Amino acid sequence: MAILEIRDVTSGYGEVQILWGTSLSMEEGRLTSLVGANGAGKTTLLRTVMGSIKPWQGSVWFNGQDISHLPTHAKAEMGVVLVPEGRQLFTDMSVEENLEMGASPKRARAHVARNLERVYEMFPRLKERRAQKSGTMSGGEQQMLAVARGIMAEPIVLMIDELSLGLAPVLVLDLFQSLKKLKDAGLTMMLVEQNVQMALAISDYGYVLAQGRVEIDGPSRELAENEHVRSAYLGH
Amino acid sequence: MSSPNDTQLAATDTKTGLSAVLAQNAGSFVGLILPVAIILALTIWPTITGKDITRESIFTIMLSIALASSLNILLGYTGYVSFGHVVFFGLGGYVGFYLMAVQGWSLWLAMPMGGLAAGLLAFLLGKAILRLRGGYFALATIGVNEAMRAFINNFKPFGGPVGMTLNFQVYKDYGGAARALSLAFYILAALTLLIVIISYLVRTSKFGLGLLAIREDEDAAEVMGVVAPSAKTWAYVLSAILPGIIGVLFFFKNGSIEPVPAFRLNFSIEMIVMVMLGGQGTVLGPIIGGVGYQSLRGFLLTSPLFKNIQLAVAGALLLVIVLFVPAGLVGWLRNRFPALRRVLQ
Amino acid sequence: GGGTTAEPAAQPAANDAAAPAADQPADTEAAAPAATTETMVIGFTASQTGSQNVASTGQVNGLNLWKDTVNAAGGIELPNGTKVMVEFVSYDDESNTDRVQELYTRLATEDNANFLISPYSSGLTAAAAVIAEQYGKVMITTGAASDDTYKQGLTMVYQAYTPASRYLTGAVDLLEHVDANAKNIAFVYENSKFSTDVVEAARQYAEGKGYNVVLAEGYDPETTDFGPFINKIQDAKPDAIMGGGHFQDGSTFARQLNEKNIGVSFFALLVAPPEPDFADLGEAAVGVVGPSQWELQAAFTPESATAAGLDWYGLLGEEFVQGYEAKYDGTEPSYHAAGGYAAGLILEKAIIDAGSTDPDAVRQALEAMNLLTFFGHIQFDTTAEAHGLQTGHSMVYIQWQKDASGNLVKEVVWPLEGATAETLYPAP
Amino acid sequence: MDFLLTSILDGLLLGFVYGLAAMGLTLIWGVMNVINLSHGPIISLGMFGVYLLFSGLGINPYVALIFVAIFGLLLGIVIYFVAVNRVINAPHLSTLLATFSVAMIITGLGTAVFSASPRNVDYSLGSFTLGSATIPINRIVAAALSMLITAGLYIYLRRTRSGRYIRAVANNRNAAELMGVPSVRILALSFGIGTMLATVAGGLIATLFPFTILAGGTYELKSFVIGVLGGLGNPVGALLGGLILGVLEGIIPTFMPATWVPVIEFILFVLILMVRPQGLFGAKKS
Amino acid sequence: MILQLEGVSKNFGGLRALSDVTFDLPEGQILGLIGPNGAGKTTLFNSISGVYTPTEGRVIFRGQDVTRNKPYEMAKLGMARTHQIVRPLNELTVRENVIAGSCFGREGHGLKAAGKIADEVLEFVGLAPRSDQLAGSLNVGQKKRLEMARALAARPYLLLLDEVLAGLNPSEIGHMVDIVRSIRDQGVTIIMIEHVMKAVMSVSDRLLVLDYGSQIAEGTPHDVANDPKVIEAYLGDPDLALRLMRDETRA
Ligand SMILES: Nc1ncnc2c1ncn2[C@@H]1O[C@H](COP(=O)(O)OP(=O)(O)OP(=O)(O)O)[C@@H](O)[C@H]1O
Ligand SMILES: Nc1ncnc2c1ncn2[C@@H]1O[C@H](COP(=O)(O)OP(=O)(O)OP(=O)(O)O)[C@@H](O)[C@H]1O
Ligand SMILES: [Mg+2]
Ligand SMILES: [Mg+2]
Repeated sequence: MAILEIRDVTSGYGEVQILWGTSLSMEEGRLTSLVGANGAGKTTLLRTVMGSIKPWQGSVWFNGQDISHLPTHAKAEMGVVLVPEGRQLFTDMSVEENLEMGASPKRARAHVARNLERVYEMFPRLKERRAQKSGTMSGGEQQMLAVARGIMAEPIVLMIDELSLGLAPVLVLDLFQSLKKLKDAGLTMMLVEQNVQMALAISDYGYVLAQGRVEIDGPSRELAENEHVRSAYLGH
Repeated sequence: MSSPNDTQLAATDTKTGLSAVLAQNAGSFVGLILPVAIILALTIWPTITGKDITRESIFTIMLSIALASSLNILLGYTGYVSFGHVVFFGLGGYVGFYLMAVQGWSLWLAMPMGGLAAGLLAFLLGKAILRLRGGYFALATIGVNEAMRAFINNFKPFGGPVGMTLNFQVYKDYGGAARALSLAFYILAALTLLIVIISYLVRTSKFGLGLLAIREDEDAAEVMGVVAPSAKTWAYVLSAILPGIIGVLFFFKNGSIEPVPAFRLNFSIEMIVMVMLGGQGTVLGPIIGGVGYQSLRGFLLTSPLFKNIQLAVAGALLLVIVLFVPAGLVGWLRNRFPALRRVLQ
Repeated sequence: GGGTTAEPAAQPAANDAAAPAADQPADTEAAAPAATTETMVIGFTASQTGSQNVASTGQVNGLNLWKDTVNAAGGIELPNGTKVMVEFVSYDDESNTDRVQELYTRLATEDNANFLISPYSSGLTAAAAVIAEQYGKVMITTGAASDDTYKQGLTMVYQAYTPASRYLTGAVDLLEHVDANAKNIAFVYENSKFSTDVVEAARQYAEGKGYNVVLAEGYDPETTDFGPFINKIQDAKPDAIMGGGHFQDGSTFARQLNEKNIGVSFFALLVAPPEPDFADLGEAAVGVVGPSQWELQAAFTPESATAAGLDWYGLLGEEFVQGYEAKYDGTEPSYHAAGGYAAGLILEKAIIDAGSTDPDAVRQALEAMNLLTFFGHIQFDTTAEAHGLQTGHSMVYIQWQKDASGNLVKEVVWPLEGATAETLYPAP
Repeated sequence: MDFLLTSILDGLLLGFVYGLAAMGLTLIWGVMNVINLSHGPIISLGMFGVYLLFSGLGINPYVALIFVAIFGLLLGIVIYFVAVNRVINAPHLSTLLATFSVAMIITGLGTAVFSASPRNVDYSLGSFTLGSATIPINRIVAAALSMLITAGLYIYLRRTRSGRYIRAVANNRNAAELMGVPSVRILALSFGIGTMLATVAGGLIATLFPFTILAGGTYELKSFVIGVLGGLGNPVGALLGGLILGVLEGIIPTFMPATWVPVIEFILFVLILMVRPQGLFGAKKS
Repeated sequence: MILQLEGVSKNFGGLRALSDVTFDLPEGQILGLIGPNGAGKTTLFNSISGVYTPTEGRVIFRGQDVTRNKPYEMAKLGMARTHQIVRPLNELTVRENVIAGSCFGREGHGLKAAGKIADEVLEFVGLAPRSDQLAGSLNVGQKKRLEMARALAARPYLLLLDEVLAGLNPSEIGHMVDIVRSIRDQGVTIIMIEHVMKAVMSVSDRLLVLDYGSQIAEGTPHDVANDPKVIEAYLGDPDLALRLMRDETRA
């Protein structure tokens, strides 16, 4: 069953249209990846889903409910959580306070301690620096914090924009494995990832976005072998 | 202040155009046409109507334009909010007034000295408090203004709390009170024109680009090679000199000077309001803001319908403007009429 | 341009848009007399907003009462039978100088004011005076007490009040009178043009009489906490405290002095004590001395005028108080209110003496004026050095005391000729 | 020596009230990055609130404070929605203009209704004597209440969820929304609390000193200074800043004419800023 | 040698973010700077470019001791850098951003000349179509390119690139790598922080590896990539991991 569905969405900034009738759906318990060139509109799509920018047309459905016009915070409260591009940390607050902020939705409040443990295990560096002001962390550390903060929200659907951005290779591997575990625990996820090869390697289903439209979609394995995808996004 | 990401979503085109100016009309001064035209129109208007009251009303407006335009160099271009900008008006006024009233200097010599004093103060302050960022700088300028007022209050040569009064006979040297008042008006008009041109030149110069860079992100600007400490200091000095000169002119015309009116904090805030109202960081903004704000206040003060609650009505009108035209009138016009961008600098 | 006095009443009505028509009782219009009637316009700014609002309001109330009285009588009657009705145009100067000159220019040129009244404070008056001079408009000042203003070569400005230099000198005389052994005075006063002028003069006067000034401290106009000053006073152990500034700071000072209970025998304050509201202080008011421009108790009458060899003009003090209380819901007039009325009265008399509203004629009348009114003696300095300075009028000094039944009453204690009670000394 | 002690004591007691007066301003500034120019007029409204309840209805001033606090909270929320919400994300400083307009409205209407004549809440709890110093009990109560409110606010901001939300929204509104925080409500609440603090401070001041509708302006100015000394957005800092200011005002006059107080005070203030650009107790902002 | 570091250390409170970093950089080379997250790479850039003053040690740029220089002094001396967390001048246009880079950089051009340079550079990094857009309205990838353009417009001797490839997809990375190479070919020395291994390996003449603030390896890409310390601390075993993951997803 599709837990999150985007139907014919158009949107943009001011007068500039970026999305031209984009549709995609995410199956429950699966990992979907969204790839596409720089400026294709991936981030814009996620922002539209969250309501940071309003869809001009079309609708967003969650669990069979039209959530197109709910405010952002209400969506987060329902379990639709985004780890945004550019991290968007609370730079003046400590690492741990950031994580606590992640646990703002009511559904997450009961399990703060358990979840803290979980993310600290995933990213030991964060535990080491729990009292550091997040704005002074290194780029990669900030990325870890952003992902960890998303997990703290106990999402039903977790969308991560640029998962591996700025992370050291060894950490990317660890992270992919952690996400795998989350998926096994039943979390539905959407990854926006520049490392197309890896993204398609760990995901179940993939969408390729080009100029605000879905260009190709299909099971990840098929996409990985698709000639067009290989030449345009994998660099061979 | 706000993180760069916040502005990303709300970014609207309010302050572009420098490169447009550079590309399309380097060397020509299209953006200067409107500001200069407005100042000239205001200057000759009293002659056309032949009424002294027109001259006096425009004096108030012109004073505001000049002060707001000066402040804009710091506030609009450099992004530093000076709450205490009136300190330059007051100090310049005091120094000049002292020279005229006590030392018998002429207005012509006293004015540059007032400007010099203000510029010097700004230079010293620049070394000291321009290191502060955001709100802390704004607060420090309040501190400077209050310290200066309190100091003058205790400074006997300047008359302490009593201030100083200009002997009425002084006006005789300028052809009597009537001539002196109209002379003051034309001097002010010339000064206003000067500051508007300076403002334009700064806006379209390399120096100005450095200031804008500082406004947007001072650390990044320094990494790019903008020598922020000195650029800020000179912007501060530039924005202080004219208020210093005008202070002398204003109190010369006023006939007396006292600490409270010379260093009235609310006046500083009104300057900021005028800059914001017109559109900060533009040449035209402070002009429109000054004309708009002061005509509104002037109208309400003397309107039989509103004069008893003029302050509240002015506040309400201002609020409406702020809410619906937050980027200032020039920003709004630029967005509304993109074709006019080159003219609306 | 000068006053266009010969024009018919219709002329000022044309600029009625800017006049507070609502202030004018409707029946005065109806009572238009048969003889020639002119209307003259008097312009002024008042501090409807800003710090000077209270005193300024009293003054404007006094002026309005005068206007109503004149108009109810059909106008000022000139010797030639012409009646001159009075109309006011006023604006809010917000208690600051920015627009004073603009507004006075408007009054002088657009509103065609024949005469001007000053704003309330000395600073604003100095700025307005420049305009009055430029347009050759006579300006009567009330409130603007600083001597300095009149020493700047002005020719059109006439002061109704006793100038600042003579506000507190009488208090020094009073102190000498009640206690020959008192030697030490502390001056604690508001750091403003007016109060500083007053205290400077009083201080010189006191030192001339051999007093020691053990403390001289200014405080900021907005001061609400007098703790530091009271501590210093306590430390300096003076026999008398003199000073103050305006109503708010003065009454606060008195209250806190009482709370701190440091015991001084003589306490004289500017401006605040004569205000009827000062009684709200209760116990803290008892014993406080204050100079007043006008008190009902210090009655001036046609008889006292004759005795002093002066002309008498206008109504009696009681009549003023009655009129005022009737018009303003029983509010007791302060001396600012009386000052406002007096300003009108001075102008009225000068116009009658001049026989017209011609500014030059009125000026001449003012130069020659030597008059007793309910407000007191009015005479102006006519020398070039201090032209327009009030020389006739002088202060009376009041003290708050308790009557037999324990109620607070204001008694005049100085000068002795006008005194209604003995000075309470030492103050409790 | 006695003289000095008395002065310090006076200054300290006054400092508590200064601190409280500043707290609302620095909260709104530090947390929302809004320079609230209507702070002074709102303090005045607090004064008049207590005055009207006390003189008009005979309610004990300290009880009246409760009503004034509720009024302040609601007023703040109303001001937020009417004047601030629309421009909170608009360019730099638009909120300053908006609050300036609100200040004009309040002052204009206030002067029209109440005039600028001084009022006074005639309610004294008496005083007691300590050595040579006489201390009015009103001041002690005011100081105690100020401390209590500071502590409460500190705990609220640091230890409660909605306090954390306030700081988070201030720091990155967009991110807070993404975390499920209703940012508009939180901002309105912050503004309400800041305004509430201002009215309560006004109400307390009214039990100590006479005031006019313009009296808030003085406290607004002091609040600016205190905000810097204490670091913007930090309630404990504001209280300490207030105490420093109060003590300075108590002590300086013992050494020199009191008119020099502001000169020394503001020069010191600028010096402190030069040494510690983020204020005495402010954490460094990134 | 264009740049020499002698025992550079930087502490943040109790945290030693850099400890005793020493190396020489010959002119005309590309030095790759790699290491785990939080290893101190960006801190090293900050210490070189004058944003931070090193706690200990000396920085020598073109024979001149610049340890205590301010950032703008470094810019004038011919050093330019990009920021890992982008810092565009939001309310200026893209073109104005780049003009500023040129005006205040080493050559200190006037506005007119700077405009010309800006146009060239924008073309070069592929932002020309967005010249007149406000920098704040670019997306992160575009902002990265803007950072690059701004630094290039300064015509520096030494260019510090902090993760300019992050957020680009493989084919875009290929394009950017070409750009970096051609900059080097114009004689500009480059230090490049990067986590995209394939790219950094192929483009760097030498690699320097930091871990917990210390140099743990230095040498040719080939040597470094096969250094067990580096593999353990930084690279992991990519092939193994990939295979593992793929098998599990299919199961
Ligand atoms: N705040 C904004 N205002 C205006 N235009 C914007 C804004 N943010 C992004 N854009 C534009 O929208 C287009 C799509 O950007 P988006 O960020 O959605 O792409 P993306 O697929 O996420 O790219 P990337 O891989 O670089 O993250 C770009 O052309 C960009 O310039
Ligand atoms: N201003 C600061 N205050 C405190 N700690 C800091 C500060 N700046 C950096 N750090 C810490 O110093 C360490 C080195 O940071 P740096 O940014 O140099 O790492 P990096 O190697 O660039 O990492 P990444 O690859 O993640 O960008 C990090 O652990 C970081 O948290
Ligand atoms: Mg993106
Ligand atoms: Mg880094």
